[in-house]
Amino acid sequence: MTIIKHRLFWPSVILVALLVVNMFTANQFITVRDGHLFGVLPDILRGSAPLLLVALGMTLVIATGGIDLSVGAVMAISGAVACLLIKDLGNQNAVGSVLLIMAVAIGASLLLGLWNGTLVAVVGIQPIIATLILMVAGRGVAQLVTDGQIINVQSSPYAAIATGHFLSVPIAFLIAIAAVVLTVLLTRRTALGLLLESVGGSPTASRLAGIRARRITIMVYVVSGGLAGLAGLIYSANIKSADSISAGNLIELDAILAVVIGGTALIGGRFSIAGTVIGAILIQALQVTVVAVGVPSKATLLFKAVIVVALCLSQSTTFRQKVFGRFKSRPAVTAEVPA
Amino acid sequence: MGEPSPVLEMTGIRKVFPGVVALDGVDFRLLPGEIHALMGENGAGKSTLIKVLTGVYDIDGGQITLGGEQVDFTGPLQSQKAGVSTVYQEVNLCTNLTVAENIFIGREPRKFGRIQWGLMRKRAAELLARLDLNIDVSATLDTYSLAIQQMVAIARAVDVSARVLILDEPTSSLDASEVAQLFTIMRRLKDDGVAILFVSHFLDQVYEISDRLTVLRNGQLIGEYKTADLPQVQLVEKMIGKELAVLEDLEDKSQRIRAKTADAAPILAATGLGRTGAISPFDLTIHQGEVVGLAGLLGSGRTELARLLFGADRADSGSLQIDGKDVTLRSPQAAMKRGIAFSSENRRTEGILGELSVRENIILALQASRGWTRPIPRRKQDEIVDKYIKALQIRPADPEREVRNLSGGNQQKVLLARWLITEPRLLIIDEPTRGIDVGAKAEIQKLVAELSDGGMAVLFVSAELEEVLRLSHKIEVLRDRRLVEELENTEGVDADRIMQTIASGATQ
Amino acid sequence: GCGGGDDSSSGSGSDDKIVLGFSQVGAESGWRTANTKSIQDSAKAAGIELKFADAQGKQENQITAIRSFITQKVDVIAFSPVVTSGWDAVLKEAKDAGIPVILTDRSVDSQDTSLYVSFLGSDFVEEGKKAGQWLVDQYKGKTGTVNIVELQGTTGAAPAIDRQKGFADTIASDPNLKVVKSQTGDFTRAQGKTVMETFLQSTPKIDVLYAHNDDMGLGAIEAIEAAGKKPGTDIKIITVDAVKDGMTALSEGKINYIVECSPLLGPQLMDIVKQVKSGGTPEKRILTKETTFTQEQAKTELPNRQY
Amino acid sequence: MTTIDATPATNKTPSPTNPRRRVYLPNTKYIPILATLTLLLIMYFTGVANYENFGQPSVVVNLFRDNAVLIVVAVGMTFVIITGGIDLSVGAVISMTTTLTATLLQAGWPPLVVLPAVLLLGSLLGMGMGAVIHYFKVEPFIATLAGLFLARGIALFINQSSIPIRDKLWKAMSEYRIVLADGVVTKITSVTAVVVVLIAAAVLAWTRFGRNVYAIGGNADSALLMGLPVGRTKIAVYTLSGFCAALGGVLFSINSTSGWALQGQGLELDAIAACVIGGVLLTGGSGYVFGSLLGVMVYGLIQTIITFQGDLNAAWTRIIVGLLLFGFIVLQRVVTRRAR
Ligand SMILES: Nc1ncnc2c1ncn2[C@@H]1O[C@H](COP(=O)(O)OP(=O)(O)OP(=O)(O)O)[C@@H](O)[C@H]1O
Ligand SMILES: Nc1ncnc2c1ncn2[C@@H]1O[C@H](COP(=O)(O)OP(=O)(O)OP(=O)(O)O)[C@@H](O)[C@H]1O
Ligand SMILES: [Mg+2]
Ligand SMILES: [Mg+2]
Repeated sequence: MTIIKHRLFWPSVILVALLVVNMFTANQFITVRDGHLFGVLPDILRGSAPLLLVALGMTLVIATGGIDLSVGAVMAISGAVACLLIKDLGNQNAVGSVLLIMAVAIGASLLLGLWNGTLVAVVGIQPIIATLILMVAGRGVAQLVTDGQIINVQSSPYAAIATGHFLSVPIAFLIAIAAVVLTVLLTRRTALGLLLESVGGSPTASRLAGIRARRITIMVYVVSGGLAGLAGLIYSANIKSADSISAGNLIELDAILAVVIGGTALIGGRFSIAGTVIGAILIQALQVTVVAVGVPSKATLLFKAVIVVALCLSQSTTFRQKVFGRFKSRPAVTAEVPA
Repeated sequence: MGEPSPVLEMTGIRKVFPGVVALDGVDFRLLPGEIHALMGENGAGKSTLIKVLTGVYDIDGGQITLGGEQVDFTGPLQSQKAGVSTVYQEVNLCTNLTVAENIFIGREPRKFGRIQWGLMRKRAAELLARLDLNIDVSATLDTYSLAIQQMVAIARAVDVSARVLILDEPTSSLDASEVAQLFTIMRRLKDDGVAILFVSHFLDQVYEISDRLTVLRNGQLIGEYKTADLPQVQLVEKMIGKELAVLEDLEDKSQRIRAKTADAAPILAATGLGRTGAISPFDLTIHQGEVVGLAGLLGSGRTELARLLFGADRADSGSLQIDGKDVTLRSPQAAMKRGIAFSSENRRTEGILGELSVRENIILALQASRGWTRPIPRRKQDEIVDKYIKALQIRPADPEREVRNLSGGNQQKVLLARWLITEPRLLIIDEPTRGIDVGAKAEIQKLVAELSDGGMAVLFVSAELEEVLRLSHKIEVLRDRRLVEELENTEGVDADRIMQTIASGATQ
Repeated sequence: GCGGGDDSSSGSGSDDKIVLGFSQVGAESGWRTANTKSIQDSAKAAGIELKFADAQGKQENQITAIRSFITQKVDVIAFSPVVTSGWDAVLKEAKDAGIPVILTDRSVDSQDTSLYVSFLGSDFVEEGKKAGQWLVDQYKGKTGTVNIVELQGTTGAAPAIDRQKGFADTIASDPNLKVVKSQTGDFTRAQGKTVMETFLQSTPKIDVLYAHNDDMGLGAIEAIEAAGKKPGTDIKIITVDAVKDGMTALSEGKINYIVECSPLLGPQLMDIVKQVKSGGTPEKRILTKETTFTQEQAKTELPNRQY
Repeated sequence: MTTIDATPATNKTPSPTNPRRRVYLPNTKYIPILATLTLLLIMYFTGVANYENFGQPSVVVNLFRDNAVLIVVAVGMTFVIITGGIDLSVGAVISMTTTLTATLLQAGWPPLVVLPAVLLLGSLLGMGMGAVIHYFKVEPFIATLAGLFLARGIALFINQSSIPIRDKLWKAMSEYRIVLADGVVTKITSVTAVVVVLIAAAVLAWTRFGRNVYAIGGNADSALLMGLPVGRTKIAVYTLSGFCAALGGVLFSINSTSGWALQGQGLELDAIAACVIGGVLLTGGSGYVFGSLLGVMVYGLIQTIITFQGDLNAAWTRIIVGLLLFGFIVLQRVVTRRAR
C-alpha cells in the first residue's frame, strides 16, 4: 500500500512495462558477447546517458526554481570544441591528449554555465530568457566552430566514452551513474541539497536565513553547464563526429520532462535525483520501444502523447484517488494552505 | 432557556490529516448576534475547524448545518455565497494586487461588465477610513506591512453583508487602537444580528468582546461556556490542561535590573543610521545582556529599523559600529557573522520554508552560517532539534513533518528555534509572539529574560505594549518612521506614558 | 567577417549590380551548409549582391524574408521552400511588385505557374526511384524475401516523404522486396545510429538498409559495426546525397550505392539570375546535374568532392 | 491598460495621493513596459539609420503582418503565464489547426463550418488541459507537453505532407488588401491580431475575469480562500490560450493558404519569450497584454534587422539574434532598475 503511494511508483511501473515490451520484441534483451553486455537493455542504458546527464543538471537548476534551456547548445559547443581539437592531434589515439581536450571542452561548458548563472543571479534576468540567449547564440557558435559541417574524428579513446565497455558495462552509462552518485553525494552528504531546496522554496526567506542564494544559483547553472558539456562529449563520441546542428537539439524539453516525471516540481523546492534517473531512462526506453514495436512514424507522436498523458495522470495523487482510491461523493478541495 | 436557535451548528466533526487527528468529535454552535470565541492552544484545531466549516477541507465525519439546513461546502466560494465571510489566520490576500482590488475582488462594482475603478477605489478608501486607516488604496498590497494587510483582510470580510463572520486571529499583529476600531465594528455587526466567530490568543481581548467561548484541546472539545461565568485562570486551565505559573516571577521589574550591562561596552552602536523612505536616521546603542524594546504604532518603522540592523536592507546614511568597529552590513550573512540574528514578523513569506521539514527549518540558519561544505552531522541535528522541540513545546513533536502543515503558532516557534540555535549575541525578534498561545507566550518571554541574563542582547519588537514593557530594559519609541524617544524602563514607565510620548510626538 | 564575408552591407547604389534576395530553408545538415556556401560563393564570383536570410526551418520566416526582400526592392528573389504548399499569396505579392522569383532545390505546388520563372533543383521522388531501381536490379531473378529497413528523414519534411514514396513505388515491382521497419532518423547521425541499433535488436534478419540521407546511413554503419556485422556485406546500404563522408564510406565498401543530390546549385542559379535580369526566359524546370554512385565510381569521384 | 493611477513610487511613503508626483514619475508598474517601448524605438531608429528602405512605413506594417500569428498566440499565453502557468501546446495546436483546416476544405466542407469547428477544437483541447491541470493537479508544463504531443500527433496522423488550400473564401481572405495609405497595404490577419490584442487588453484590465487571473497568479491558495472561482478561471485561461492558438492556426492557414503538420514548430518558445521580454513574470501575477505585444515586436524587429543586414549565414544569424536579445534584455533590466 505504501509502495503504491510512492511518487515514483507509477513511473517505475511504466518503465518496467516498456522494458518488458522490449524483452519480447528484441532478439536479445541482455546477454554477454565478447565479454561485454549486449542487448536492448544495455543499449537503452547507454543511449540514456546524455539525457541522464543533462537532466541531472536540470534537476538542480529546477530545484532553485530556475530552468536551463541552453543545455542543447552547450552540448553542441562542447562536442564541436572537442572534435576540432582532436582532429588536429598528431596521434588521435593518445589517451592523455584526448583526456586533456575533454577537460578543455568541459571547462568551456562550465564557463557557459557561469555565463547563464551570472545573467540569472547577478543581472537578475528571468532564467528562461537568460538561458534562451545562449540557446540561440550558442548553437550559432557551435556551427561557427565546425563551419557548419560535421567534423569526423578517428580517436578510439574518445569513442570509448560512448561505446566502450568497462567491466563489461557500457562506459557511457558508468559515466552517467558516476555523475549521479557524485551529485547525490554533493547534495545529500553536504548541506548543498538543503540550501538548494531552501532557495527554490523561497529566495526571500532563504536570504533572511543567511543563505548566499546568489552564489548557490550561479553554482547550479555552472554544474548544469558542465554536465551538459559532458553529455555533449558522449553524444559526439557516439557518432565519432561533431554534429553542431543536431547535437542536443530539443534535449532541454526531454530533460525537463524527465525531471518532472521524476517528481521534482518546476516551481522549485524539493528535488529527487532518483526520480530524474527513472524519468530519463524511461524517456529513452520509450524512444526505443517506439522503434522496436514498429509504430509507424506518423503515429509516433500520438503514441508518445498517450504515454505522457498516462504518466502525467499517474503522477497526480488526486487522479489516483479518484480512480483507484475510495470513491468519494464530491471532489476534494485540497488547498495546500498553511494553518 | 430563551436562546435563539443557532445559525450554525457543527456536530461530531472529525478531521484527520496523515498522522494527526486534528479534530475528533467536535461540536460547535454559533448563535445569531453573538460573538463567540474559539479558544485553545497552538495546534488545538481552531483553524482546522474553521477550514472544515468553510469547505477548504473535506470532513471525515460529522455534520454542518447553516440556518437549519445541512450544508456541505466544496470550497470558500460556496461558503461565501451562503453568507459565511472569513478572515483566515495568516493573511490570505494577493499581494500583487492593489489594496482596493483585494477588498473588492470577486465583487467589484461593474457597469456593463466593466469594472468601475474609480468607484471601487473610492469605496475602498471609505471603508478603510472607517477602520481609521488612511492609505493609498491604489498601491499594491506588498508595499504595506503585515499589520496593514491584516486590516485590509478584515475590511474585506466585514464589508460583505454576511450572516456569519469568522475571524481567525485577526488581532495578532494589530496594536491597541486598531483592535479598538475592530471591536467597534464587531459590536455594530453583532447588533445587526451577525454571528461572529473570533479566535485570539489575547485573553483580555476575548474577555472584552466575546459573549461565549468554546474551548478545544488537542482536537477535542472541552466545553462551551458563557464568558462571564468563566474566570481567566480557569479558562487557561481548560485550554492547557494544567495551571499556568510561569509568569509570576517575571512581573517583578526590580529583578530585571541590568546586572552586567551597566559598564559593558556596547555590542552595537548606530549613529545617524537611516534609509531614505524607510526610516529616518537614528542613534541607538545596544549593550550585552540588554533587552531593547521598540514601541510604536502601525507602520511607525519598527520593522524597518530592525531590518537595517540585520543588513536585510542596506542603510544609505549614517554608520554602524559593532564591537567598536565600523561596519557596513551588506547582507544578512554579514550580520550573522557578527553574531546578529533576526526573525522576521512575516513568517509566511520571509520566515518558514513550507516544503521543508521542521528539522531542516530549524537548522537552516546555523547551516547557512557554516557554509554548505560543512554539513551539520545528522545526529547532532537530531539532538539540537529534539532539544528545541521540547523546550519550545513544538507540536506535533515530529521533526520530519513539513512545516507548512504545522499550526501558525508552532511555525513561529520553529522560527524562534532556528535563530536560537545560532547562539547569537544580538537577537532581533520582530513580533515573536504573534499567534502564540498564552502558555507558549509566557515561555518565550521567560526565555528572552533568561537569554538576556545569560548575556545575550535582544531587540524586541512587538505590537503588544505590555510585553515590551515587561521585558525591556529600555524602550525606543518610534513614530512616523522616526525614533522619537528613548525611555529607560524604570518604575513609572507604563503603557500610558508610552502612548503619551507617541501622541505628543504626533502633535509636534 | 560574417558568413559570406563580403563587406557591402546594403546596396550602395551602384545601379548595374544585381541584387538577389535568397531565403534559405535553414542549416539542418551539412548538405544544406554546402548549399548555402555554394550560393554565397558563386554570387560573389558572379558579381551579384546577395541578400541572404536563414529561415531556421520555418515557413513563416521565409514568407517574412520574401516580403522583406520586396520591401528592400531587390532585383530577383530566389528561395528553397521549406514546404511545397502555401506560397501563392506571397509569390503574388512579388509578382505584383515586378520581382521575378526562382525556386531552388525544392518545388512548390502552386497551380498558377506564372508566379515563378523557374525551378532549379532535384526531384526527390526521382531520387527514391533511383535507389529503389538499383535494389530491384540487384535482386533480379533471385528468390527469397529481402528484408529492408528504412531510415526516414524528419517526419513531414518534403524530401522524406518523396524519397520514401519513390522508393516504395519502385520496389513494389518485386514482391520479394519488403520494407519490414521504417522509422524516422531525423536526418541525423545520432538518430540514425540509435534507430538502427533498435532495428538490429528487434528485427531477426536485415538484408538492406535504405537511408534518406548519408548522415543517417553513417550513423547506422556505426550501429551495425557495434553489433558485430559488416556494413555493405552483411547488410547492403543505400543512401541519398553523396556528401564527402558518405562517398568515403562508399569507396571503403561500407555503403553499396549512393544517389546523388547535389547541393552545388550556386553557379547554375547565378546563370539563371543573370538570364532573367537581362530579359531572357529560362526553362521552367531545370534539373540539377545529378548522378548515382557505385563503390567503384566513388573511388574515382572521391578526390573531387569538396563538401 | 488599466486606469489605475499613481501608486507611490516604491519608497513606500505613506502619504496618500500626491497629485504632483504623477507628473515626474510614470507609474512604477508601467516602467518595464515604457522601458521596453523606448528600447524598441531606439532599435527601430538604429535600423532606419543603418539600412536603406528600413524607414518605409511598410516595414512597420509588415511587422504586424508577419507576426500576426505570434501576436495572437502570445496574447493567449499572457493570460496563462499571468496565472502562473505555461502552455507548451500552442505551436502544435497551430499545426493541428492548419492541417485540419486544409484537409477539411480539401474534402469540400463549407468554409463557414470549418472555421468555427477548428476554433472550437482548439478551445476544447485547451479546456481539456486546463481541466487536467486543475482537477488532477498536474503540472501545467507536463500537461501541456502532453497536449503538444497529442496535437502534433493528430496533425501528423492526418497528413504528413503540406496540403494546399484552394478554397475561395480562404484565398479571398488571403489576398484581400487593406490599403492604409498610399503604397502601405496590410491584410486581414494583422487587423485580426490587433483586434485580439485590444479585446484581450480590455478583458484583462476591466473585467472580473481579468482580475481573477491576476489574483490566481499572485497567490492561488489565497485566491481560493478569498472565494474566487480558481478552478473555473484556470480552465478558462487554458481554453482561451487554446482558442488563441487555433485562431493563430487559422491566420496561418490564411497567410500561407496551406496546412502542414510541422507548422509552428518551436513557436511556443517564441511566444513565451515574447511575453517575458514584454515584462510578464513567469512566476505569475504580473504583466500586460500590451507588454507581450511589445515583446513580439522586439522579436520581429530583430528578425527584420537580420534580413536587412542580408549577409549572415545560419551561424551568424543565430549569434546576432542572441546578441541583440542579450543587449536588449540587459538594457531593459538596467533601465528598469534605475527607474525604481
Ligand atoms: N494540512 C495539514 N496537514 C497535516 N496536518 C495539519 C494540516 N493542517 C493542520 N494540521 C495539524 O492539525 C493540528 C491543528 O492545527 P490548527 O491549525 O487547526 O491549530 P490551531 O488551533 O489553529 O493553532 P494556532 O493557534 O497555532 O493557529 C495541528 O497539529 C497541525 O499540525
Ligand atoms: N498608516 C500607514 N499609512 C501608509 N503606509 C503604512 C502605514 N502604516 C504602515 N505602512 C506601510 O507599512 C510598511 C512597514 O512599516 P514598518 O514595518 O516599518 O512598520 P512597523 O513599525 O514595523 O509596524 P508594523 O509592523 O506593526 O506594521 C511601510 O513601508 C508602509 O508602507
Ligand atoms: Mg490557527
Ligand atoms: Mg512590524
